[in-house]
Amino acid sequence: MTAMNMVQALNSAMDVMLARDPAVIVLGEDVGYFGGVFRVTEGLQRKYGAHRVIDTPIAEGGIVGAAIGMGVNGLRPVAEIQFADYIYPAYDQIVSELARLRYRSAAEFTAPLTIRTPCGGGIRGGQTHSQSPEGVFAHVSGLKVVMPSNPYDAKGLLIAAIEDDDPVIFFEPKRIYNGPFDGDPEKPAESWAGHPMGEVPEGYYSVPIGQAAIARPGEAVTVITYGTMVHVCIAAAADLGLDAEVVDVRSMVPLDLDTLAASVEKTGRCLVVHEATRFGGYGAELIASIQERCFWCLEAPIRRVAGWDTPYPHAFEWEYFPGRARVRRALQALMQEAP
Amino acid sequence: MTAMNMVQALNSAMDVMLARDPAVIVLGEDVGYFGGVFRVTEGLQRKYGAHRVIDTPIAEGGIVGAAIGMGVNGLRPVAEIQFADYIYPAYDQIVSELARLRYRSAAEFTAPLTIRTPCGGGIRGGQTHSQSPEGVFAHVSGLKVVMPSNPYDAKGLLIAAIEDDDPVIFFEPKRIYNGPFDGDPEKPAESWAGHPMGEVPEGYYSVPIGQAAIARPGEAVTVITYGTMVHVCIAAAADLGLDAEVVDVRSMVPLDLDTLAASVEKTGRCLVVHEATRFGGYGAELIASIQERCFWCLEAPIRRVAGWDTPYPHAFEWEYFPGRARVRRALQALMQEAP
Amino acid sequence: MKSRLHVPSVPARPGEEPDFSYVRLSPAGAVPRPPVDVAVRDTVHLAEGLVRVLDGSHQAVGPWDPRLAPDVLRTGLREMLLTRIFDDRMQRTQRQGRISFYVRSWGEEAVSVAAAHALRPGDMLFPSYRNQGLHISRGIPLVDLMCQLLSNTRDMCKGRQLPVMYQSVPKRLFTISGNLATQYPQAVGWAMAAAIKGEDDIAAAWIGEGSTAAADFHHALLFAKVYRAPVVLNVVNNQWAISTFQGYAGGEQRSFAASGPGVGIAGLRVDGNDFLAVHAATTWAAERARAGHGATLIEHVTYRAGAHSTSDDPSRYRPKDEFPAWPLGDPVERLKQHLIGLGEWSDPRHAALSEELEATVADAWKQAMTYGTLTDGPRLDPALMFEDVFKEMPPHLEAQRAELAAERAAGAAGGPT
Amino acid sequence: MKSRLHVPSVPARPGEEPDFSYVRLSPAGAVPRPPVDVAVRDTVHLAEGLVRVLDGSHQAVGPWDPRLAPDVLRTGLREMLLTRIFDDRMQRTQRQGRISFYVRSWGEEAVSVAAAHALRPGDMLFPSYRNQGLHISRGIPLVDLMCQLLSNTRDMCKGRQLPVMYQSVPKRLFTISGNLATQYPQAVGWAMAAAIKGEDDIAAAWIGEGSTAAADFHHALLFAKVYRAPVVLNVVNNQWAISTFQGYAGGEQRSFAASGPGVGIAGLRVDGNDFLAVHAATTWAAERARAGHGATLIEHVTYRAGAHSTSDDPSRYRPKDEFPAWPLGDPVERLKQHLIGLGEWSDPRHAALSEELEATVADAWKQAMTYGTLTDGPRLDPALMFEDVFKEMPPHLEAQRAELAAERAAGAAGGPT
Ligand SMILES: Cc1ncc(C[n+]2csc(CCOP(=O)(O)OP(=O)(O)O)c2C)c(N)n1
Ligand SMILES: Cc1ncc(C[n+]2csc(CCOP(=O)(O)OP(=O)(O)O)c2C)c(N)n1
Ligand SMILES: [Mg+2]
Ligand SMILES: [Mg+2]
Repeated sequence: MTAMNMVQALNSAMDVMLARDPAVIVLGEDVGYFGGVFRVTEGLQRKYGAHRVIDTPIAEGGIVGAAIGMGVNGLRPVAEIQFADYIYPAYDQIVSELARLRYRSAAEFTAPLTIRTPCGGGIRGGQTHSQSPEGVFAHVSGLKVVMPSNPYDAKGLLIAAIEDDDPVIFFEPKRIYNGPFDGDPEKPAESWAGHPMGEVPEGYYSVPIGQAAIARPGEAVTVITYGTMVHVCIAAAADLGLDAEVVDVRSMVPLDLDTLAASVEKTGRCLVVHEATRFGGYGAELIASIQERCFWCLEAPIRRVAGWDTPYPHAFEWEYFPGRARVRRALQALMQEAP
Repeated sequence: MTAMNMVQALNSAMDVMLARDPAVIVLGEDVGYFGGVFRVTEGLQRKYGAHRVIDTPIAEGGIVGAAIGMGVNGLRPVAEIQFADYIYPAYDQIVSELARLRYRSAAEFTAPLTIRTPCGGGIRGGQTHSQSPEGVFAHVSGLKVVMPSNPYDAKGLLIAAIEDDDPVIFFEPKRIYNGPFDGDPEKPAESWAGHPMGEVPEGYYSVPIGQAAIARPGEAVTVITYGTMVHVCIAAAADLGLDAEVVDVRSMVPLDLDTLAASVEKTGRCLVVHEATRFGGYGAELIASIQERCFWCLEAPIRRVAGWDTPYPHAFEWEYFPGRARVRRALQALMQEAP
Repeated sequence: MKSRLHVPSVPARPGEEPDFSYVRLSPAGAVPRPPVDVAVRDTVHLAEGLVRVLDGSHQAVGPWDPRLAPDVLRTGLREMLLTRIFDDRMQRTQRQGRISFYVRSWGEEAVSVAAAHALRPGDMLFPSYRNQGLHISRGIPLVDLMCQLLSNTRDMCKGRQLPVMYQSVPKRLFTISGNLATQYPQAVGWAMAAAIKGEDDIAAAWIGEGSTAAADFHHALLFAKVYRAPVVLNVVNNQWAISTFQGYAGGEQRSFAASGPGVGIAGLRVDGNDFLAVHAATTWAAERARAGHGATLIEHVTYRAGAHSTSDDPSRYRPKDEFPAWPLGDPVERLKQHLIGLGEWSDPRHAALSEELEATVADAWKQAMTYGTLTDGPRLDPALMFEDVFKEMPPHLEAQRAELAAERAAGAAGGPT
Repeated sequence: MKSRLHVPSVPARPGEEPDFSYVRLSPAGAVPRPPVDVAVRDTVHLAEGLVRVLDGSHQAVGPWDPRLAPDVLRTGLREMLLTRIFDDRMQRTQRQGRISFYVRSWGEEAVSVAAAHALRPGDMLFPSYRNQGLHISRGIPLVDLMCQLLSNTRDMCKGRQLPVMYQSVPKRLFTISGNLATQYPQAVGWAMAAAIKGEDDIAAAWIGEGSTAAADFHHALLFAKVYRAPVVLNVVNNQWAISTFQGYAGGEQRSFAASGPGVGIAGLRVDGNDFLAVHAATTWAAERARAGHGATLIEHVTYRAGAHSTSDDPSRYRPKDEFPAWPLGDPVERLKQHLIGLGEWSDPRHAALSEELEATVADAWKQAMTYGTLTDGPRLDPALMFEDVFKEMPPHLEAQRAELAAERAAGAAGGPT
């Protein structure tokens, strides 16, 4: 076990898999010689060569299109999209091809791709470096969608994604690359060292896709969230001294509804929290599924805290970001709610 | 008033607007000389010239990209995407540019585009001619999203969309282009003639975007739906002799939550129905919003009937399609539901 | 206010005389054949010229003559003819309502069949929906193709795809997509993988000239250029994309092959109705790719003799009977006459062959029908609908499968589900 | 198992000697200047050559010499220098933490400033983030640019955009996008609209060579070709895209301008550090467009002298101090020497100008700061965040705006919201 931040953990996952499986390759913009704009692929090209860690043209659609072909020809490509905000040029290849290849071909052709992409705000990145587009992938049948909230899960889930024979969209909440973030931008940056989930085995292990995690057990209310917001929600509950159960979705598709429902059935109250814009977001599915399943246990409507329904506004980042105070207010309101 | 089917009504809307406003132009694949693969633009090029009704290359991203530039330069383009299944190559231009142009430029640059596209299944079109991707647009801040369920609304909403200074994604449920469809593929095709909403004024009128319609008033249960499914739901309720209120969403963004909530507050029960795949679909937002607003009035969980979470399977169309029997079963279950 | 927007001209519309004067031709044998390691910029004129082997009297001339043995030519003729007969039969079948949709390759048979012969069995093919000749040449049984068209119990796609979207893993024919051009960068990626693994197989892909407008065309050419991928990229310029003339895809006073040198890969413009020219060009491009000199963009100049698909009626947008006026003729007829000129074929043998192939197709059809049609059983189990979305079925799909099963069990009594 | 995947070579990495031998040069004056209605295919050699006017001794030679009046040259020099000084100052400001992000155009000033002078005020410009010279030449007040960088109360984008994403409706400078290349087809569409309306204004767009890989580049060229759109399409080949060498964008043994003729529009490859050459090429392309002969793709060969942005450290991927070895020199220095050679300028005048411009920039900065910074007030009202998503605010956004207001009212007491 070593202390790793999320960047190191992700790097280690690719390192382990490049070493274990000659079919694994890495490709993307600036990922090779330079090691990626967030340094996630640092050192990999030096170690595995320019034919396995490949710098690409700035063509996200081309990257995914070519990677699908590589996958069909027996490789296991790990493609990086430099920012999730730039994944849309690849949307057609992902939705029309990658997601449906196995299905349309009756499982005769498949492409086991992992598409890694940093997402989320809180880094002063403005509207084109802050988006959380998981919702527009989670709706597409045939894609697995994952977002870790800590280094241990990041490495374990990335290894699982690379080994998975289905395509996985792997979102990396970049705000917590270097340390957990409790929602207070004024506080000095924390590091992963010392955090229990910052202890990461150096070798191979995996965290199964399709399982949620209880990030903080509790009895009073269920908070369902993922990525950066896991930490913000834990902090908000602590602020209130509230015995909240914070559930880290981790795997958006397939969704571990059993774990979520069990928690809500226990607490009777539920708050859904994500950075992505609220309207039509992934949180809506969480709410829809849970109210369908747990309706008779609910003591109050399920509430949402999410990004406002606007593009990500550079100058108003901390009024936009669903921070600790907003989660606190929502939790307080939810706890008081009664007919 | 004339009897028009939906194709004629849409054609008439463009005809009216091309005549009224020299800034209006129409562009898309096969829309010009040929009049569109569904004949929706028939005759318009002959009438308004090849510089206003423009055949384009097969590049959906290019069509939208160029249309945005035209919009910035004072035109009001109406772009056709031949099938909604082929809109994804334009997703980046729509999401990253069209939806955010007004916002990022502090309203100094805008592009009043209407993007028309036939959607939905039931025509033996297989996975690439049957999709309902409204959910991945409704989640994007800055887009209006509309789907009519009859010729009258189709023309009125299309005129409103063309006049709207915001971008509108205009989905056309092609299964009901020529007549309403009650979900029974074995029945002889019906025509719009005789249907009250098949009576369409020949001249200018508009149906405001942002308002739902009560397609069938009732007291027992609220069915919220749109497009083709409006007719299927009405038929299913009739089958059961159930006094359902069928609400036609019409405008997915902005959503007329007041009308929806008023109905659910009245009936206490709610079924959400759409053709699109269920997981993470637009129906999830409907459910999330309504349970947030109407929780204390609900006598049962809100249920969904939707497309299965698979790509659209050619050979199993009628097992896939959320038909009348499926809606009936869901309504029956919902009416019986009690703690 | 007068528009100065240029809109590409269309040579002839319904009621007008066919006019193919826009097609830039060069005589058979006129274009030189450089070595396969020629510099890209020295292919600019090849991309503008027209590689042709068969001359006006159906003789093979010039440096591109592939000098194929008569047996090979006869096999090619047989497969082109079989493709055509198969196409005709399936078209009629659709008209009779037995299948929901069909796309013919009438007039474009050489593009597929000659290429299939010029490539190796290990080479991976990424066809469009108008390349049935590839499937036929690679020996996919007609019954298998028909079962796909019928979405029946032996449908290779398990009912998931529209008719014509064939595939074969053993014969290395990639699953066809209903989305245009998407397979193009995939072919390049496949070829890159072959290079990464140090394998000798190359990839080849086909799209229509209309589809070259798609972003994926650009991505494919670029990636092929940057990584010198071993791939043959074919553009089938059959002049039309549904109702849209090739000028709207950028073909006005320009060849599609020119995009090759424009991006930095070799370009060849080829008489697509000349079996020998297509064979020779493909062979050249495949050798170039296999030797590590990178990709070639081949434009096959041909003509879509029929409708776009069974949903289309071309008399709405182009003159009837353009095909007889098409300056590059009919690929089947031209190869037949060439063989006759060589003394290797005859009209009676041709007639006998046609008859034999008609019978073959008819027999196959009878057999295919026994495995079911969309309307008459036996049918595939609808529960198959939920499989292969993922390798293992996640809980929400299991639940949906159960729901459908319950619905169907109950529905036995009631109306349609 | 040995990889045969070709990967483009990079001439020099950190610790190695700069090596620009890959840059294909031609002497000033060597490339002919055809009439603006030249056929596209006759621009193939222009797309491969290098249009240059200033020779080794800074004299203007050859057919492309635009013969500009000394006043115009002095204005150009002034604006290039102002751009550079502005850039330097903003870069330092970012280092001091006053602005969050900055992008310099160091070494590429001629590409923007010369083009701005060759176009008319009514022409619509679609810049990338590295074209501040366009804004400066079009006379956007420095204070306005700085207020945008500061996201302060006078930010033209109302705080919605990252620094550098300027815009101006009156000066016809399109809002810059953080998404690469998206503005390229928009510029073409803008130009198509001008043609549809019968107006004489043309459009011009800029992107980096790295961004030519994007689908939108292809769409733009294609639409420009098909409709003969009056647009000038500029590719700024500054050799690098963040850490990625231009070979990875397809620049290996190939010019980016070649994509023009490849698709069917004119192509020009130009010395981007030669003010006169950029001016002449832009003038030629603008005349061609305005006369209805369609678009031109101009590749400006230049060098990104600085880091990609303030988030980047180029010493990780290329040799330090490559710029002095760059064969096309420094655009400011070259124009300065040219003017001195003409007897129209001098070192002392240049020094005085520098000083004046430094003062101008410093004054503007002081003024801009009075309108607030991201950290110090005054600030824009956060409620602005909810405006302009739509023209009229729909109910769900009104509700969210109210929620934020309540939160902020309550939060006055508590911690961060
Ligand atoms: C992305 C996409 N856009 C539009 C279509 C609809 N469509 C199907 S075939 C076709 C024409 C294709 O023409 P071309 O590429 O020339 O091929 P051809 O049919 O002539 O063989 C169109 C527009 C599609 N299938 N995919
Ligand atoms: C679609 C998209 N992909 C990736 C990025 C991230 N990115 C920003 S600038 C840049 C490099 C652009 O290089 P180039 O086009 O050569 O322009 P230059 O910076 O050299 O002026 C990249 C990859 C982006 N902004 N948009
Ligand atoms: Mg075609
Ligand atoms: Mg660059």
